[in-house]
Amino acid sequence: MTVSYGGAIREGFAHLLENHEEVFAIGQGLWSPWYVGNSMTDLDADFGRARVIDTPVSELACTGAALGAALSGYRPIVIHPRIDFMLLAVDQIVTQAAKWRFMFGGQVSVPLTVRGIINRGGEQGAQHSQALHSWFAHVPGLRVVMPSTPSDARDLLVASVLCDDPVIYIDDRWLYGEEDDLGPTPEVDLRQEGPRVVHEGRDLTLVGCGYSTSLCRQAAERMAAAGLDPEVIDLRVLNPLAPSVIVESVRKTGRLLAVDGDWTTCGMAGEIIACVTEALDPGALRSRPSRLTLTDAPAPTSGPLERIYYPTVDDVVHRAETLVGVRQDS
Amino acid sequence: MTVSYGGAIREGFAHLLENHEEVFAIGQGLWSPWYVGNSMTDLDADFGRARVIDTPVSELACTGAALGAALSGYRPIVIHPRIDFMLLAVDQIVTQAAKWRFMFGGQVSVPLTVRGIINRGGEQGAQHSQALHSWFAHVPGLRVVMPSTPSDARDLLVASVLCDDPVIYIDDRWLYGEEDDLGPTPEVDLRQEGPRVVHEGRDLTLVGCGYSTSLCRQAAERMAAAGLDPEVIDLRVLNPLAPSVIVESVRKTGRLLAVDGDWTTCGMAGEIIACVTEALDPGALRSRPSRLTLTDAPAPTSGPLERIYYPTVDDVVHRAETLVGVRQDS
Amino acid sequence: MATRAESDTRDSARLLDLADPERFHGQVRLPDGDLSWVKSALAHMILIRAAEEKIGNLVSEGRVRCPCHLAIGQEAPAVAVASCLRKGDRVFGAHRSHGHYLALGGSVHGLIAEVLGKVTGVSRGMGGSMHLLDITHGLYGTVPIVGATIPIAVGSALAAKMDGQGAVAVSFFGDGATEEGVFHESMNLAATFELPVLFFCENNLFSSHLHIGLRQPADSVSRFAEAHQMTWDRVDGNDVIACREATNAAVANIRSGSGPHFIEAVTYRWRGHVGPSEDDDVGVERQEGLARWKLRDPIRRLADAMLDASQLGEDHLEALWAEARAEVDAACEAASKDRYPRTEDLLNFLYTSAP
Amino acid sequence: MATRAESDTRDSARLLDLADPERFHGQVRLPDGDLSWVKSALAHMILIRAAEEKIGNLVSEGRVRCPCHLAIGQEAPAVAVASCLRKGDRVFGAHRSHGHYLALGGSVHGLIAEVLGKVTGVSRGMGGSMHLLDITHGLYGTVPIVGATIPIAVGSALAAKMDGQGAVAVSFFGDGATEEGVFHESMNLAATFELPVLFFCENNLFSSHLHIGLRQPADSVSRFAEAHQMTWDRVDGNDVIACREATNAAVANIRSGSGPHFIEAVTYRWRGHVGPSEDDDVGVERQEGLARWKLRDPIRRLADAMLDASQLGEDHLEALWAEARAEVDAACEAASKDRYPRTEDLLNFLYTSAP
Ligand SMILES: Cc1ncc(C[n+]2csc(CCOP(=O)(O)OP(=O)(O)O)c2C)c(N)n1
Ligand SMILES: Cc1ncc(C[n+]2csc(CCOP(=O)(O)OP(=O)(O)O)c2C)c(N)n1
Ligand SMILES: [Mg+2]
Ligand SMILES: [Mg+2]
Repeated sequence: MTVSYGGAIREGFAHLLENHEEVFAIGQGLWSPWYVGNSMTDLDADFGRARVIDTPVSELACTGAALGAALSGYRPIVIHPRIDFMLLAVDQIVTQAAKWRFMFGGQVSVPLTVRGIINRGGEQGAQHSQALHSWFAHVPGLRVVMPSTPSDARDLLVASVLCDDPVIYIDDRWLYGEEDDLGPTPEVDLRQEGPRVVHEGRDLTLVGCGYSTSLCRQAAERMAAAGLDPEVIDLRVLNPLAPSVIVESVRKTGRLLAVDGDWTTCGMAGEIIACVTEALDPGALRSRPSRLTLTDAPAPTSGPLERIYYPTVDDVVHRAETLVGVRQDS
Repeated sequence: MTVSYGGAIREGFAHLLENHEEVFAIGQGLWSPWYVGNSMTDLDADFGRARVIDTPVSELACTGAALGAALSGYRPIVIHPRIDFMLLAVDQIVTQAAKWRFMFGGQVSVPLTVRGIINRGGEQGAQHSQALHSWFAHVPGLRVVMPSTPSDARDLLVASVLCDDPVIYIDDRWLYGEEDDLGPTPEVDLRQEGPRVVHEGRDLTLVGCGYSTSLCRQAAERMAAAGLDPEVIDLRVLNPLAPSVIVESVRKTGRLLAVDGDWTTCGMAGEIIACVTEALDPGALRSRPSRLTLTDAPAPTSGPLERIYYPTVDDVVHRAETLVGVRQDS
Repeated sequence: MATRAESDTRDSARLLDLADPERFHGQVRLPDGDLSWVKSALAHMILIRAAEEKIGNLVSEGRVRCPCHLAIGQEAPAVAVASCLRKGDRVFGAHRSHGHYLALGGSVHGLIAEVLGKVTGVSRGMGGSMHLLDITHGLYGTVPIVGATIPIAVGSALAAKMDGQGAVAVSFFGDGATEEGVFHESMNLAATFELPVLFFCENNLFSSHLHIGLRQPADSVSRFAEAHQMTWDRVDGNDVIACREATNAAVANIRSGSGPHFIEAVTYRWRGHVGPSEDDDVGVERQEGLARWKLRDPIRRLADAMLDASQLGEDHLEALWAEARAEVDAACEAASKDRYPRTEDLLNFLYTSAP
Repeated sequence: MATRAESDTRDSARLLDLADPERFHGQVRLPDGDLSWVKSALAHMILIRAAEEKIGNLVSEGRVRCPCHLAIGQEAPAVAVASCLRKGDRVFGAHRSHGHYLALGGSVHGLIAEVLGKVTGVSRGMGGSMHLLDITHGLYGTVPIVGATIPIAVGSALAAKMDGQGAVAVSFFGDGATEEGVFHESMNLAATFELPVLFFCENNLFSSHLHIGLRQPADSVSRFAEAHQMTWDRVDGNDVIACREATNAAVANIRSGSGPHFIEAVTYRWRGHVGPSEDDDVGVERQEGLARWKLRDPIRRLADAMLDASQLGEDHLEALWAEARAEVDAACEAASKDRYPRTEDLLNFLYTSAP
């Protein structure tokens, strides 16, 4: 059946609520017809408002409450309709959820999923656009998941919720229109999942996560038409990061372009470059590694600025061609 | 006059409060004899409790209040005795202070300094040990400063407070015992400050920030005794990052070891590697770049675990020697 | 206080009939004496209404793309509060602040240019509807992170206290914002440090799609003022005269050093949480209530009172609307022709000088 | 309620004579009927006192290095609350929670081993004094980020409500924690969702070095219960009988589905904010108050009442102390010999399986 990315998330929720009575969802907007796009439509009607809970505007306490329920036999998913709002809950995510298992010597586990939605563009501006997956990937104890396809959107959501560790699941509203043919919902072990080659090639390695993987795929198609053959890797799981797929790819292609929709300094793209250059002898690289990231500024609102603010497929193609030497200007 | 790092911070505060009537300090512990070590002793007595303000346990509102005062003609310094507590104020720091100037088209500036203290060790454990300077370095709009010497501790504090942009000033309690001879307090322009070579050498480049710079210096001395000649660079200003000093150093030495007291993934050490490998042709490197970071776990409490948790001078020397090829095991 | 709604029993937890959409449909009570302010308030509310209706249309037409939270139906508090302030005072708003900006004297052109993303906008085109700043008129900033400007207003009040010039800070926020912890932290700071700040809550009973009954155990947020030991008033937020009288008294006290004060103005928004639609898809309270709440229209209730008292003629009233619409149309026309920020400037506003 | 302190006037904002260090020095009032619980409470308080004094000494001697926040002087609430709970209930504490752990039935050995960093500690040596967890005895977790366990307790109450087995969650926190926004967010959630949680505030008048008078506009935090529409009690926190009676009634109501409840127990800590010293360097209130407050000793006041009522002999009391000290010494002895966690295990507790 053809399902959109948003619809696939909803399928994941439905599967979980249907088959796992210890699962519930809590967060702002869950009883709204429009708050989280089409990704949770009518779940409250189908599974009851006792298990699909809309909340006051209290990000920190709602996240802490989900953690408390996770420590008490449940598998809650707490939903933050924007990463920007989720920042109010950083203490409960980073200083609590990520650390409870460790600091109590493994006596408890924390089957908590925190879903943060990247919701940007549309001239929303500086406070309604942040991604910040790099922040969460930085924190030991958290697993960080970013699906770039409808099937991952569904299956990694299910895997996140069934995992006994705290998981940050980040989806991107810009992907909600993507479509896939989906079969029945599998239950995979998140701990076995990691970066994956989604397009094989040999001229250079493009690495992305979430929406930036979609840019890389499109760029690869465009470049294929021009006779270039890039490999595309989708990170999928940003933390704990298993870089070997990427390292092996770059060993083969000799070139690396990391693309990310988060800022540059201490961001995911730089991390990929560091992992690869630490692991390969300098001679294995045919050119300098490169990263293409979000403009290092808050998001502007004005249309013309917004259009140049976000990396595009064109930008990826342009940078990739420069790297391969097809294009002279940098 | 010989002054300790903690004493130097106090000198910076005294200079600011003495010479700039628009400066005030606000935060938890400012009327306590021990809360922030010797770094603010008796400032309340010397400058009055109207300008040295102790507060309720409300990190978010206190930080927001400091921002409000910064928008209203003052130069506040808000003090968080631990970075762990400062995380409760992330919204005001990252989504407010860093963005107000930008999103109002430059019509206001934000002369706010947020001082966060890294306070770790002593078996304090997971929630009283975080550094996370990599997080703040990730955010455009913030300037991030980490002094590693008493003179920088004083002078960069003054520069931070006199800067019209929001600055995150991070000092480390492990440095409070370091001593320097200090002259009169200069007022430098923070925008002119950046990474600096603090020890010249040619065999490899060691890069650190804050306490990890101190590790690098000590390692350099130890290695010099063994006939090796490393160059040490102190980052000082982590954001906006001006990597050219580092790039030039590695161009010369051909080897890079980035040392950091923060976690690995999307951390400062990886950022340094990314900056350098992006900027130099692969052939310029004589070996793979390397990073030595905090153990990727929360801080343990138990003594024996704590002793292996933090990178030490030994670790730096060991890794550096491996890199240079003096030592065979990795 | 004579102007207080009859329902105010000093029960800080319950709105009682102020929450009843069948009540308070009639004329507001005009003050004794000079009515010149009342006339300008009417004109101002009409201008705000006209400007927001226009913006709603621009959104429908796809000409404005940034999210716009319209305060149509809530014009009274903004106009009332602005009339009690003086130079040096500083006002902070949130996501629904077009009215706050215009009431303080901001130009319609600056607003429309801003929502269109033009460089002539009040935030130079960098903020859109949700981020407005106009220091000249005392608007120190509005942002859409719920509750975020509350501590900032408190800090501005701290600065005002240090200045010692009697300036007052005003924090506008909604009922939803009282669910954010930072609201309470800020109230406690203001009360403990006795800061010159007016907390002004526009309780429109909704936060996004959720009625307050689903978010809090009681419908009046004045109970939080009591908890934080602050004096407070609760007013009919669709009665601009009542709002002004309460605010005037509060601001005078605050200025004289008596510490913070809290006002809860009960009101209702006519349009959706965001955008021009009516959001009648979000729960029974709203479906049933909206039509009744429109009968509590702050503009019509004031206009009726003035017509009745022969302080205004029907033709004059129509002229006010026509003038407002003409001003708005002209502003829109002009703003449409303004230029966008230059793309080279994208990084120019980040730091005080390029890094 | 007969057991309520005489000072309780139902003024939710003022502690009145409960804050007066000259008051409540006398014996507590024993309940009628069977006193077996009272006897065990006395023994338990003595054990907690002895254990904490020992830990204080270990810190002084440099044998314990992790930060220890001693609750000496505050033994009553922990013992009282624990006595009202049953299997399935879940208790959350904060940085000053040795007493909570011991009162619930945790072993002295588990505590001392933990503060020594031994693998036999209640948190396997990974937490130290500030991070204790003992699910078997109902201690679901204590952590030192002020306020952090309050929403976690609320979530555990949500789970308990979903379970439908009548379990109750208890959140212990201090007066300082009520200044964190998350406290208010949590109170609102619990009240709105009618969750089975007991908010238990040990108001010892201090947060670190600061007296509540410098941090809040009023000294009683029960006013926040009123604001969040919660039933509440205020008790003499150094009267274990009063604490137990209030908690018993509260827990029964909560269990029966009547929603959350708030108890404020007024008490005082004898030692410094952290460590064994007395912190008499932090402001006049403390310098002057400490000696007087020690006269409100919860142990002596109970012991005196029992001696007076011939429910206890002096020799028996001394035996209780001697037994407690012996138990503590033995635990310390044993823990000293236990091994530390293996360094290879540093990463083993991070994820459910190595990544
Ligand atoms: C921290 C945060 N959480 C959630 C949101 C989403 N949000 C935007 S406006 C709003 C409703 C706020 O309600 P209220 O404060 O009553 O203001 P009103 O919209 O009624 O004017 C919400 C939940 C946000 N912008 N910021
Ligand atoms: C978020 C946070 N801010 C500040 C601190 C520092 N701190 C530790 S305990 C404490 C005092 C808390 O006072 P209270 O809640 O009354 O507990 P008490 O110490 O009196 O038992 C403070 C401020 C902290 N641990 N966490
Ligand atoms: Mg509202
Ligand atoms: Mg206390």
